[in-house]
Amino acid sequence: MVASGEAPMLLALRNVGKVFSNGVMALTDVDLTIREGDFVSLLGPSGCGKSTALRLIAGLSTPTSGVLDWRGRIGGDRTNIGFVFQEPTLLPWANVFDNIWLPLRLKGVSRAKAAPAVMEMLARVHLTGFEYAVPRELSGGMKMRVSIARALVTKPRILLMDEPFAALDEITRFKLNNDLLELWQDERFTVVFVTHSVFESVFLSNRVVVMAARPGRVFAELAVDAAYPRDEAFRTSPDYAALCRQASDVLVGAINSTAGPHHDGH
Amino acid sequence: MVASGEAPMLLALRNVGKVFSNGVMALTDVDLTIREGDFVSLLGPSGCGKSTALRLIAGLSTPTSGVLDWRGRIGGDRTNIGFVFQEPTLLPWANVFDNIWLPLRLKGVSRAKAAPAVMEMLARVHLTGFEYAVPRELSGGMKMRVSIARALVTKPRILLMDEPFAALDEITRFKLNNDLLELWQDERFTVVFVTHSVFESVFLSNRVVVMAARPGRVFAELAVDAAYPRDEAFRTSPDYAALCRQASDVLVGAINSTAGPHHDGH
Amino acid sequence: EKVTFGTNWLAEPEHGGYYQAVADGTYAACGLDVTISQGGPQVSGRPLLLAGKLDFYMGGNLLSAFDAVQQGIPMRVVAADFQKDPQVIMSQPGQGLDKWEDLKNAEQYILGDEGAQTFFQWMVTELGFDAAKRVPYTFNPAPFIANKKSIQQGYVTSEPFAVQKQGGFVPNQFLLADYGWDTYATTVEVMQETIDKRPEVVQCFVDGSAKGWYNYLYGDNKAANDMIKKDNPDMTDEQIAFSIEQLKKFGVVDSGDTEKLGIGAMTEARIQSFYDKMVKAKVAQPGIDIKKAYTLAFINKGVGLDLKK
Amino acid sequence: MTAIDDSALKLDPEEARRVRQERLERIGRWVLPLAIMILAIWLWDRVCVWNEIPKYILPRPGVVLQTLYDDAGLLFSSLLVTLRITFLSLLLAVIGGVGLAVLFAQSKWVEMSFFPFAIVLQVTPIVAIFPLINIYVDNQTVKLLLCAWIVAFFPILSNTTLGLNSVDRNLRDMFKLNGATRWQQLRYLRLPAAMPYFLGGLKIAGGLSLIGAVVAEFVAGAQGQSSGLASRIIEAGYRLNAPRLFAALILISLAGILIFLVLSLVSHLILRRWHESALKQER
Amino acid sequence: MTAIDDSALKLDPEEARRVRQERLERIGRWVLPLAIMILAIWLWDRVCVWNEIPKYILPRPGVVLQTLYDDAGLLFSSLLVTLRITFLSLLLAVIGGVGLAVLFAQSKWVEMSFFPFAIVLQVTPIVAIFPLINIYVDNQTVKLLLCAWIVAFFPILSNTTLGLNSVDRNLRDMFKLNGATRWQQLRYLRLPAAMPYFLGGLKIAGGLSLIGAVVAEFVAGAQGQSSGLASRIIEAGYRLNAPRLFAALILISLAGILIFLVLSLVSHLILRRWHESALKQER
Ligand SMILES: Nc1ncnc2c1ncn2[C@@H]1O[C@H](COP(=O)(O)OP(=O)(O)OP(=O)(O)O)[C@@H](O)[C@H]1O
Ligand SMILES: Nc1ncnc2c1ncn2[C@@H]1O[C@H](COP(=O)(O)OP(=O)(O)OP(=O)(O)O)[C@@H](O)[C@H]1O
Ligand SMILES: [Mg+2]
Ligand SMILES: [Mg+2]
Repeated sequence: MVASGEAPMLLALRNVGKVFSNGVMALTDVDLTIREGDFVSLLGPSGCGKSTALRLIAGLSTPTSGVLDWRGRIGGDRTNIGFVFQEPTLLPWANVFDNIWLPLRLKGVSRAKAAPAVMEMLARVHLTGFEYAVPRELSGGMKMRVSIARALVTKPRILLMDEPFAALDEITRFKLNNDLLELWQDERFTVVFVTHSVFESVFLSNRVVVMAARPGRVFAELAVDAAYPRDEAFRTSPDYAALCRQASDVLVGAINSTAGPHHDGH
Repeated sequence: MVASGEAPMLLALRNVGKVFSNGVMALTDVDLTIREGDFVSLLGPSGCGKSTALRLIAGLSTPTSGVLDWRGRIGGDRTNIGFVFQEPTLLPWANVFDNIWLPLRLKGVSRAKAAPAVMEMLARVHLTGFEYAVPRELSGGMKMRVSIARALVTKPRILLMDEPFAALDEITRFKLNNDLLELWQDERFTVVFVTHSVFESVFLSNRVVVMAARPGRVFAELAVDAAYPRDEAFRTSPDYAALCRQASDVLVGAINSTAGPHHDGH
Repeated sequence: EKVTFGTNWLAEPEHGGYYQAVADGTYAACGLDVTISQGGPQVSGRPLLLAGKLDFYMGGNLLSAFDAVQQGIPMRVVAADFQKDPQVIMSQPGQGLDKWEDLKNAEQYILGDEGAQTFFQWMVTELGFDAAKRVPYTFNPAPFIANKKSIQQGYVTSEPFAVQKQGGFVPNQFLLADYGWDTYATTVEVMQETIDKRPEVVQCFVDGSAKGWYNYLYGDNKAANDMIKKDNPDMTDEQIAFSIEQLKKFGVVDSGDTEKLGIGAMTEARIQSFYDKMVKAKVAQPGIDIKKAYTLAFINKGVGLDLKK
Repeated sequence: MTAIDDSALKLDPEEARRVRQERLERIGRWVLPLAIMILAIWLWDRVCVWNEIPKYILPRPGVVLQTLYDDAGLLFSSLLVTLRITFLSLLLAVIGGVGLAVLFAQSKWVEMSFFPFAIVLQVTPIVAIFPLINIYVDNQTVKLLLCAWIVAFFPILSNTTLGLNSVDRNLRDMFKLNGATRWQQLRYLRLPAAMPYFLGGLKIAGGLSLIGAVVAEFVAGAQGQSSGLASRIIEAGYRLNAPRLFAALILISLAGILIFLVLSLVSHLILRRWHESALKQER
Repeated sequence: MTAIDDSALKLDPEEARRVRQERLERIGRWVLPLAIMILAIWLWDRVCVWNEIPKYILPRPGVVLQTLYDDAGLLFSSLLVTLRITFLSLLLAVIGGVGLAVLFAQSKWVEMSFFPFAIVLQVTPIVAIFPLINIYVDNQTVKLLLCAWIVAFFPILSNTTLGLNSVDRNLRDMFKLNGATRWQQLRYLRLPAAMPYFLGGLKIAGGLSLIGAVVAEFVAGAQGQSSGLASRIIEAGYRLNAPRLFAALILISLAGILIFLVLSLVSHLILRRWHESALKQER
C-alpha cells in the first residue's frame, strides 16, 4: 500500500518492539519506512503506542527488540529534530519569548539575533503580545502553541509532532494546518505527525499510518495521492471526503481488531 | 437566541468580568444563564476564557466584577460538582483505581464499597486492566480518561468538563459522547462542556455558547432544538450538518471579530 | 628569640607571674621575646604544643605528662609553678555537705571535662564518688547555685568569688591538694626537641617565670594586671585582688619546697609518690617510666628567692 | 431572563465567610505573630515570677532588655563579628554546596564516590577535629569560617542534589533533542528547576551557619576586641551575668529570625512567578 | 523496501558509546566509590609519612584501624549508646518536624506566629542553654534527646513546610471541589506531595541527629558504662590517645554514611513509582 516517490529513505523501523519495565507491551513488530520529505501521519486509538513510536524515532527511548535504521546506520544522528510533545513541556520559570528562544539559545544564538525568528514564530501561532507571559498565565491551547513555535523556530530537518493541534479550536487549527503545509513545501523537511483527527491526517499527509492497540502495531497504511499544495478547495473536494471516509473505516477496523472485552491490561 | 425549556434556573453569570493580577482581562461582561438539566457547550478560540469561565462557575475563582447567582444566592453551594480539568490532574503517586476512588474516599466510602462503581467507570472509559498503573505509565489519552472517570464516579448533579475528549481518537470520542449523553438523559444532571469540536458541541448540547476573545465575552448563543436521544442517525442527518455549519460560521465570526493584527496581548 | 607560651584559660591572676615577666622585661633580660597565647573554656592548647606551634604550654597537673609518656610523646614537664593544685570542690553550707566525707552524697557533681578525666577519676576510685552523678561544668555556676545539694569544681581563686557575688553565700571550699590530691599544677610543658636543641631558651623561660611570680606576688604587679585586663576585658580589679589573696592564703605558688628551692620546684620523690597513688587509684596505668615525664635540670636552683620581700 | 429580582441577591454564608476571613487574615498576618511574641515574653516573665526563679538562672525579660540596652555597644560589636563569620560561611556554604551538587549531578559515579566524604564532613564533631584545624590553619578567621562552613554546607548540598535530580523527564528529553551540552542542560534546565529545593536548603543553612559561627567561636575561642557573641556568652556564664548571657542569646535569636526572613524574601522573589510554594493563590 | 542491505547495518558510534558507557557504569557504580575511598585512605597515609606527622597528632590509618580492632569492644558499645540517642532523636525530629509543619500548613497565621520559635530553637547554641536544661531536666536520656532533637528537627520542619506548600494548584482545586476537609486534604494530597521534600529533609536530619547526639554527649557528658562516643573522644583527647580518638571519629563517620544510605534507600523505595528523583530513566 505504500506510496511514496523516489526520495531516498531517511529511516526505517524494522521489527521494532517496545516492552516497558512494568511489562506493558507498547509496540510489537512495527515496520515503518520514512523517506526524506515525507509527511507521515500516525492515527490510532488512545494508548496504541503512537507517542512511544515517536519517542523511539527521536531516540528518546530505545526499542527492546528490532532496530532503527537511519540511512543504513543503527541509532543515527538525531540532531536537527523538532519535537512537539503531547504535553506542552515548557520551562515554567521562563516567559514565552525565552521558551521559544531556548533551542536557538542552545545553539549559541544570542537573544538579539534570535529575536526576529522568535517574533515571527510568535506571530505564526497568534501569540504576539504574550512574549512576557509565563506558562502558568497561559491557557492550555496557548501553551501548546508556544510548544509548537519552539519546535519550528530552529527550522529542523525532521519534525515530530504529537497531537500538536488537539487543544486548539478548529479555525485556528485549520490556519495552523495551512501554515504547516506551506512551511513543509518550502523547506521540504520530514514530518511524522500524530493526530486523532482523520480529517487532519488526510489533509496534511502523503501517507497515513493507522495503528492498532494491545499490542501496538501498524494496522494499515494509506497513501494520500492528492497533489500539493492543498488548500481549502481540497478540503471541500469529494476526493478528500472519500479519503477521509476510507481512513475512518480503517481506523474503525483497527479499533475493533482489539476492542472485544477490554480486559487485557497488563 | 436563548432556547431552553421551562426548567428552573440553576445559575446565572451576571456581567461577570475577570481580570487577572497580571492585567490580562480574561472575561468581560459575561451574561449566561444555565438551567437545571441544561447541556451547554462553550465554543471559542483558544485563550478566549472558557477555562476561566468554568473555574468561575465551579467557585475555584472569583469574578473581579459582576456576580454569580445560584438560584438567587451569590456564591452558592458548590458541592456535588464534577470537574474535568483541561489537564488530567491526577495524583502522581496513586494508581488508577485510587485516583478514581478519590472523590468517593473523600466522602467516606471505603475501598470495598467503592470498588463496583470504580470498576464500572473504568470499563466505561475502556481502561479495565489498568487499575494498578500509575499515571506516568499511561498515555495522554488514558490519563484524560481516568480524569473523566473520576469526575463521573460520584454521579454529580453538575458536571463541568474542559475539553475532556480532545486527546482521544474519534472513535473512542464518539463512544464516550454517546455514553455521556445516555448518562445525562438517565440522570438529568447539568453539564457545561468546553470543546473545540463544533461537531461535538452540536451533537451533545441543547445550547451552544460561542465566545470571542480579547476580551473574552459571549459572542452568540445557538439553540440546538433536535430532540434527544440523539444517535448515529442524528449524526448523519442534514439537520445536524446544517447546525454544524451554522455553529462553524458563528465561530468564524467570533474569531474574526478579534482576529485583526494579533498585537493586543496584555 | 621569639617564643610562645600557651596558657590554659583566659588571662587571669593565676597567670600573673608570666605576665609580670613579660611586662617588666624579665624574659627579655635573658633574650626571650615571649608571647602569651590565652586559652579558653573550650580551647585545647596541648595539641599545638605537640605540633610545635607553641614552645611552652601550661599543664594543669601531672597526669597528662604521664599520659604523654605512655603514648610515646616526647613531652616533658620542666617546672611546676604551682605547688598545689588550686582546684577546690565547693558545696553550699548547711546542706549536709559541710565535710569532705559527705561530698560524695551530693545529688550532682558539676565538673569540667578535664576534671572528670583527672582528679574525678581519683575521687571515684579512692573516695567512692559515684561516676554517674557527674554533670558537665559549662563554666556557668548557675546550676550549682540553683541546686543546693550539688557540688562543683572551681579554682580556689575564682569560682568561689563568683558564687559569693551572685549566690549571696560563701561556699564551703575543699582544696583538693589538702585532701590527698598532691600533684603539682600549672606546670610548664616542653617538647624534648626544645630541651635538646635550645636548653638555654628553656632555662631562661623557667627562670624568668619564677622571677615573674615572685615579682607578681610580692612586688609591684600593676603592669601585669593591666596586661591581664587588656587580654581579658572582663577581669575586674576586685577579682584580681581576691585571686592574689587566695593564692597567697593557700600557698598555691609559694609554699613547702619553694622556701628553699625557689618557685617552680619539683622533687622526684613527690612525683613518684603521686604516680604511685594514681596507679593505686587506677587513674594512671602502671609501668610507666615516669622519669621521662619530667626533668629537674632547670629548676630547684633557688632562682628569684632574693626577690621575695 | 430570570424571575429573581437582582436586589434579592444575597451573599451566601460561605461567600460571606470567605470575604470576612480574608479581611481578618490581612490584619492577623502581622498582628498575631506580634501578639504571640508578646504573649511568649509575658509568659517567660510570669514563669520567672511564679516559680521564683532567681535572676542568675533565668532573668526576667525586663532585666534582659535593660541589659541589652545597657550593654548595647559591647553586644552589638560582638554581634557584628559573629554575623561577619555567618555571612562569609553562608556564602562559602552556597558556593561549596551548589558546586558539589553540580559536580555530583554530572554522574552517578561522582556522586557515589564523593557523597560519603560530604557526609563525613557533616557528621564529624567540630569540637573533636578542631585541634587538627587549629594546628594546620593559622588564620583565626579561616579557622572560624572552616568550622561554620562544615556545619552549614550539607543542607544546601543535599537539597540542591535532590533538586537537580527532580527535573521533569520531558523537559530533559527536550534538551537532549536540541543537542544541549551538559553545561547548557545544567545552566538552563537543572539549576532553575532545582531553585525551590536549593532555596529550601538555603533557609536551613542560614540558621546553621549562624549557629556554626557561634560554635566555631566557642571552640576556637576568639579573644580580645574581636570576640563574637560566643565569647560574650561564655564570659557572661562564667561571671554568672545571666542577664547579659540571655541578652546575647536573644541577639542570636533575632539575628537568626532576621536571616530567615531575608532568605524567605529572596526565595519568594525568585520563585514568585512560577513555583507553587511562592505563588499567591489567584482566585 | 530499501536498497540497503540489512547486514550492512552498523551500530553508529553514538549508540555504541552509549551501550559501552552503560556497561561501564554498572561496574563503576560500585568499584569507583570503593577505589576512591581506598585512594583517600592511602593519601591520608602518605600525607602522614611525607610530612612526618607524629602519630600523636594525626595517626596513620593503619594504626587507627589497629586501634579500632583492639578497642572494638569499648568503641562499639559506645557507638551503640550514641546510635540509640541518634535514632530516638531522629524519630522525635520526624514527629516534631512533620507535626509542626502540618500545624504551620494549616494557616499562614500559625506559620508566621510560630516559625520564629522554631528558628530560635535552631539557632540557640546548646552549650549556652545547657545549664538551664540541666537545672530543669533530671533524666540524663531526656537531656541528651532534647539537645540532639534541637539540632535535628529544623531541616525536617523547613523542608516539609516547603513541600506542603508546593502542591499543584489544580490538584488542590480538585480536592476543594470534592469537599475535602482540611484533614483529608492533608492526608491524601499535601502529605504525599510533600514526601520528596520531607525525605530530603530527613536525609539532612539523619546526619544532624547523629552529630546532635554526639554534641549532646559532649555537653551533657554521660559517664561510666553508658558513655557514648563523645565521651570516648573527650577521654582519648585528654589521654593524648590520638589513635583511639580517630578510631571513634571513623566510627561516627561510618555510622553517618550508613544512616544516609539507609535513609536514601527508604526514600528511593517510597518515591520510585512516581517521583523524578527516584525514577529509573526508562529509555
Ligand atoms: N513509561 C511508561 N511505563 C509503562 N508503560 C507505559 C509508559 N508509557 C506508556 N506506557 C504504555 O504504553 C502504551 C502506549 O502508550 P503511548 O503513550 O505510546 O500511547 P498513545 O498512542 O500515544 O496514546 P494517546 O493517544 O492516548 O496519547 C500504553 O498502554 C501505556 O500504558
Ligand atoms: N493564572 C492566570 N494568570 C494570568 N492570566 C491568565 C491566567 N489564566 C489564564 N489567563 C489568561 O486568560 C485568558 C483566558 O484563558 P483561559 O485558560 O480561560 O482560555 P481558554 O478559553 O480555556 O483557552 P484554551 O482553549 O486554549 O484552553 C488567556 O489570555 C490567558 O492568558
Ligand atoms: Mg500519546
Ligand atoms: Mg482552556
